[in-house]
Amino acid sequence: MAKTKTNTEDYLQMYRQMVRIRTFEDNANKLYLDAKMPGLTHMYSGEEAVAVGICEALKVTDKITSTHRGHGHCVAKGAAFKEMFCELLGKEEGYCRGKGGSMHIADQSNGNLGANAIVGGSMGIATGSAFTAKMLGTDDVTVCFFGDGATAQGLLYEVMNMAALWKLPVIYACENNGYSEYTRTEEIAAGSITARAEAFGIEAHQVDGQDVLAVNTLTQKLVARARKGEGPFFLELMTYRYHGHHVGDINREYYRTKDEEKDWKENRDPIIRFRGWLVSEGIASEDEIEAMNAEVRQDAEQAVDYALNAKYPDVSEVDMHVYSDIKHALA
Amino acid sequence: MAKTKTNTEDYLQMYRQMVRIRTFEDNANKLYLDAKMPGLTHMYSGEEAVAVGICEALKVTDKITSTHRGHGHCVAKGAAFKEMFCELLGKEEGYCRGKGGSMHIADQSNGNLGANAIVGGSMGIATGSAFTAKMLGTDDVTVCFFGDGATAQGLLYEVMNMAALWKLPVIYACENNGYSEYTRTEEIAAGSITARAEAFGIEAHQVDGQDVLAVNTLTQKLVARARKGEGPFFLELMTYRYHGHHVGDINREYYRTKDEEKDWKENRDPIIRFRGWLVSEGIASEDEIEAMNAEVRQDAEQAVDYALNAKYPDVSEVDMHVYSDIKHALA
Amino acid sequence: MREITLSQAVNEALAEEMRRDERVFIIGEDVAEAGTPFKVLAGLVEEFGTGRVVDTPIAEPGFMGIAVGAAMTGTRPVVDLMFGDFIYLIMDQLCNQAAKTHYMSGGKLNVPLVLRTNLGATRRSAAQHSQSLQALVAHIPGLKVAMPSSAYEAKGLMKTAIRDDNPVVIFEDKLMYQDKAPVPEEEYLIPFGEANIKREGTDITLIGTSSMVQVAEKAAEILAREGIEAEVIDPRTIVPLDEATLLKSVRKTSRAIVIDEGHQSYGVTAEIASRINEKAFYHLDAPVLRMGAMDVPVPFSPALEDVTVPTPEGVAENARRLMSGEMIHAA
Amino acid sequence: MREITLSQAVNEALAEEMRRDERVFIIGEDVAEAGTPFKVLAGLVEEFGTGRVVDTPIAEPGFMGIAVGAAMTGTRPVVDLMFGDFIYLIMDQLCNQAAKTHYMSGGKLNVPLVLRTNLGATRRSAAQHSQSLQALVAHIPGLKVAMPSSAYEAKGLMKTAIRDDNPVVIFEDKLMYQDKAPVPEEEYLIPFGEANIKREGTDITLIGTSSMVQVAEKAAEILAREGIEAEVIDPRTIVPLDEATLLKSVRKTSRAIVIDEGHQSYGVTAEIASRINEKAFYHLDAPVLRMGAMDVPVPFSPALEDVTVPTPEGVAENARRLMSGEMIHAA
Ligand SMILES: Cc1ncc(C[n+]2csc(CCOP(=O)(O)OP(=O)(O)O)c2C)c(N)n1
Ligand SMILES: Cc1ncc(C[n+]2csc(CCOP(=O)(O)OP(=O)(O)O)c2C)c(N)n1
Ligand SMILES: [Mg+2]
Ligand SMILES: [Mg+2]
Repeated sequence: MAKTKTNTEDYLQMYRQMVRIRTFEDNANKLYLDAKMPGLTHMYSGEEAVAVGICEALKVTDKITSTHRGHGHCVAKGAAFKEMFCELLGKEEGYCRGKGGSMHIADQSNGNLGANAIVGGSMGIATGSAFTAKMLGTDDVTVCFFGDGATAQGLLYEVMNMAALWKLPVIYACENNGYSEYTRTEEIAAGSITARAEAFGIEAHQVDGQDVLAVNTLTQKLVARARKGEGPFFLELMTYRYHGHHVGDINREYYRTKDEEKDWKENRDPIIRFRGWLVSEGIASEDEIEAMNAEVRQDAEQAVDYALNAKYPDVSEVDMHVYSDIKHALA
Repeated sequence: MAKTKTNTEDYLQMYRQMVRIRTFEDNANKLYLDAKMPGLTHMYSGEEAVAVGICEALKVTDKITSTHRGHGHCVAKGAAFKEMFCELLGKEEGYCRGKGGSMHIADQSNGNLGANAIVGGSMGIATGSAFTAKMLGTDDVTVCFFGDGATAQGLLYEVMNMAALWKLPVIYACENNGYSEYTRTEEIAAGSITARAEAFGIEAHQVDGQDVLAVNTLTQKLVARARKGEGPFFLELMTYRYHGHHVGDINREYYRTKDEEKDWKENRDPIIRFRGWLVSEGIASEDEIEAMNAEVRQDAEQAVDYALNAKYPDVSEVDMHVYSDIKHALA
Repeated sequence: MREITLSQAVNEALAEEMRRDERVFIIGEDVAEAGTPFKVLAGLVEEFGTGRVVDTPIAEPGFMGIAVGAAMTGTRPVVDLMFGDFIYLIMDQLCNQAAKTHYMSGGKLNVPLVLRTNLGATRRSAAQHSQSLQALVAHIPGLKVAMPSSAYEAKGLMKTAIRDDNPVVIFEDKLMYQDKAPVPEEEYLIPFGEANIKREGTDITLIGTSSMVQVAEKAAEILAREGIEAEVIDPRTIVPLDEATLLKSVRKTSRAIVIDEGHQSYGVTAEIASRINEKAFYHLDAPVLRMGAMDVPVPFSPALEDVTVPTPEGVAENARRLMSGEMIHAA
Repeated sequence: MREITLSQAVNEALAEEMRRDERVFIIGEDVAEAGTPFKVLAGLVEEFGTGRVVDTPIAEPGFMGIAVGAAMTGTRPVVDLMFGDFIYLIMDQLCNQAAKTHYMSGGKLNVPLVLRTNLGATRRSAAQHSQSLQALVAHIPGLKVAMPSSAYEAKGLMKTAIRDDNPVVIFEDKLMYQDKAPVPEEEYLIPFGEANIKREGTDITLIGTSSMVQVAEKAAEILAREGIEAEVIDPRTIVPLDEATLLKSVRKTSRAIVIDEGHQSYGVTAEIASRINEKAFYHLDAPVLRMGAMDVPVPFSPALEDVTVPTPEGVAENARRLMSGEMIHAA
């Protein structure tokens, strides 16, 4: 694994954030299985190194846009468990007062412009956020997360063209987890994903999305260059989702084998790999790591408890926030 | 100019078709200037070698989709002047009974699925036509004409992806005339147009769109391969439009110089070049060519006269053809 | 009579029509092996193969465009749009292309295409996966719009749609896929433009579409217990609309409520109410009431979502008011 | 008072707001040097530069998405959509993203964006360049919709729109760009949701939107000569809709005709008529009549196109019928 100049605290922060994502998802999945969560949700487990490697290269004022599989991005960009679980359960204290839910969770305090239930739906938004940075002269960079499946949406090519023409500080981060829903990437993506970006004059890189340091090191470089006006950039991050497409997708053998899942989980898990590296490099001891894990676990359990007992928004909120200047749209 | 094995008759047919397009456009422009034509229209003059070079490589049952600048494609695919001028003037005997007009002219008898007033709007249609050929096992090939400006539409990348995955017999023919409306191509197209197709695994060629033989020779090869299931293909045809974006675009100097226009017209005109070649190769004499020109001119004038005097559709037609099975939609 | 689910009914309709007519094929995301997330198409790929049950990349505008072109050239696509909310993505291909081609070509080109999609909230799927967007397409001349209210209608209307030579949009209620209803073994078709009187009554007419037919029927049951005899009518297609049956009923009952799950403002209920007001005005004892979904984006939180859609109790309450002569809203 | 054209009025509104607020910018096709095909923006790029008058490639979904993201992050885009017919292309970004972001985020994110586009037929521009699609966006909660009827409204509503923190869609009548009207030199804004009584009258209320206000006024003149005093009302915004003013008028006149240039079925007239029917039912002496554009794609042929839109004579004729007590359509 590539060694970098980041210091111990940064390494531990990356580890903690990956564990926080995994733990968040385990709890969310349990809430679903226990029929305590409304609707469905998409688990990020297995892909933690992507969100963390990238978001740890960003400032709070940098922006991200996220996807239907958005919990990982949200945590990685700095969100708190309590407001997240409240949102997943439709409670008033959620980031979006329960109005958005898992597929629309946003955390503007940390620059997360929101998950999106339209595949590819946030590609324009991310590019527009970069447009703002350029127009207002801030040096913020925006990262646009999307999946391999989303590369089929024409919107991507429209906005990459403009981002390239206008040199916008945006990084397109394609999380290639091998599948879109129940279909293998090869069946829905002709040619080469990175070549598509390059054809628009955009520098593109393919990177091991299970290696948090590799992701982080590369992203740091690109972010620095984007801040200087050398963007846009494109990243294809090779990764894997451990769960089904959504929590209800249990029988997966008709589209992928148990062996394949096992191989990724056992041999390429981003947390296990990074943990091993931290220990072998003497950055943390097994005990310290276990303590961190336990702390995160407890944090999550408390947040879940809190959220389960938190109150729903008052029904009078139903016609609030339709328009920013009209308190109740239907009054 | 590349020499080919096509015989004399084919050469003369190509020449005649180019002259027919130019003559059609000169008459259409005059109708506009004389305020005899409803609405606006977009002239194809200057780009004749593209439509003719390609369409002469097609069978009647092969399909094309066309654009807002569609008269050239329509003539090249075999349409008659009379029905075309009637359509441009909104007359009952027009190809579309006057309901479509210049921007929607279609001639299904010759496989022209229609002009389209939505830039890029026919990319899906062309690809779908190729889908039909594959599904029904005909060996028809479809050519999708569109401009350089249309390459900014995401739809192109969506359908190229599917065409590549499914090996559809479609040829994407990008008529790069250097401008979209009042904007130079460099300002709206990042990277390389052919590389964009190649990134989807599609074989792409750039070709001199003012050289009818070069266009025809290459297209013949690609059409033959597409019939055998080796498609799709992509062509970028470098060409130029002599008139403004539409007939009303008279003062063009704020976006392109008169010198530039002069250079293309005098030094790269596809008709002049091909005529010179025909004469120098002894395929036709100057007299024969003049006779051909005169014949076409007469044909056009007669068609214009006819169309000017032809009748408008009866007003009762207004709610016909909304649905194929309901004679009058509002009855 | 045997009972089958709405999901099975759609599946049967498709299978029967695909057996009858080789030109019929299905195209959409995860329609083949996965049989769509709602599993409606399960088994079809086994019978008809991947050549006729075609999995696409996540490119709605693209595959919709391909379907339009395929339909224009001799096949009969059934487009599967996973969620009704994605209709926004294909509006150009649906409304500028498919809907207008027959008219613009003066009746020469046909687009025999079925777009199957869905509607319905209260699934905790939030604002981008819960919309009921039938009003948008009903507004566009050239499209027909069917809204099946049970397995029986789902099968009969689908078969009719597939045989129709015009573009037809069918909205299935995604909450009804597992609902069973009696469906004959023998083949049957349900003609477009023929409303179904679900329940006869003399006091008030309840007109419901799709999901709202059940709501109207339940309201009628509540009202019957109170001695109010409601007539419940299901228009089955909103384009064409069976005005005659609606007017006949309202002339008898003198009162009407129109119920639809789309947003109320500028929605389906406005059109139906307006037609009744215009054409049965002198028979009305009270204003025609409209009940649509609340004019707010669909909220995720169950506490809020449930109040956004019409309920049997709400319909019954409004019916009582109309019956009691209470002059609602009238000054 | 000085008179300026609608085109100049829009231009002034934009220039004033861009001077007032640095965050305001214009984005669209050929908006800079070309100043749009209708020349409405002429001169703005000279004053504000290409950084704030931004020419885009032909990628409507893309630049609309960019505008949404830009608006979410601190700028105030005015999106220029060349023809209202292209709204189909941006529906996802407009209706799934812009319209819902404020609500889905629980009020935390704003999208202060103006979409300027146009409507109107009889320009011989055929089916894809002549539509009046206001009904589609008026149906979507979260959007405001303004329909200026003269230069005065065009300026005042545009300025209000730019200062609004919500997404606003403005439809200009493309046939009115050269029409002059008195417009004060001093700054003024027109608040949303306030209808304008263009002409007072006692016998019948004519409610017209945009282009149809003039039609209503002309009808009122015809009627006045016959002793019928029509009140003409321009709602100015259809979302929010100034119900109070409309109802007050109808309670006085007891009769109303609603006129809009969108297709009649499932269109704007249905909503306005329904609200009047619901809320002023007991004051009505006759059914509220609706006059929209004919439910057919807009035909190219002048012989057909002119009969598809409401005319002053048609409105006057319907008014006479209502006045004479003729029981239109009533059995
Ligand atoms: C426009 C649109 N089309 C289809 C869907 C349904 N859908 C949700 S997620 C998904 C697969 C996305 O695949 P990918 O982009 O690879 O992301 P992943 O789920 O693998 O993270 C699909 C088809 C959607 N939400 N939006
Ligand atoms: C979707 C859409 N956007 C914009 C327009 C307006 N428009 C018509 S032609 C044109 C330029 C097209 O350029 P290009 O594709 O290069 O074709 P050319 O006119 O050069 O032949 C534009 C912007 C349109 N008709 N459709
Ligand atoms: Mg994926
Ligand atoms: Mg061009």
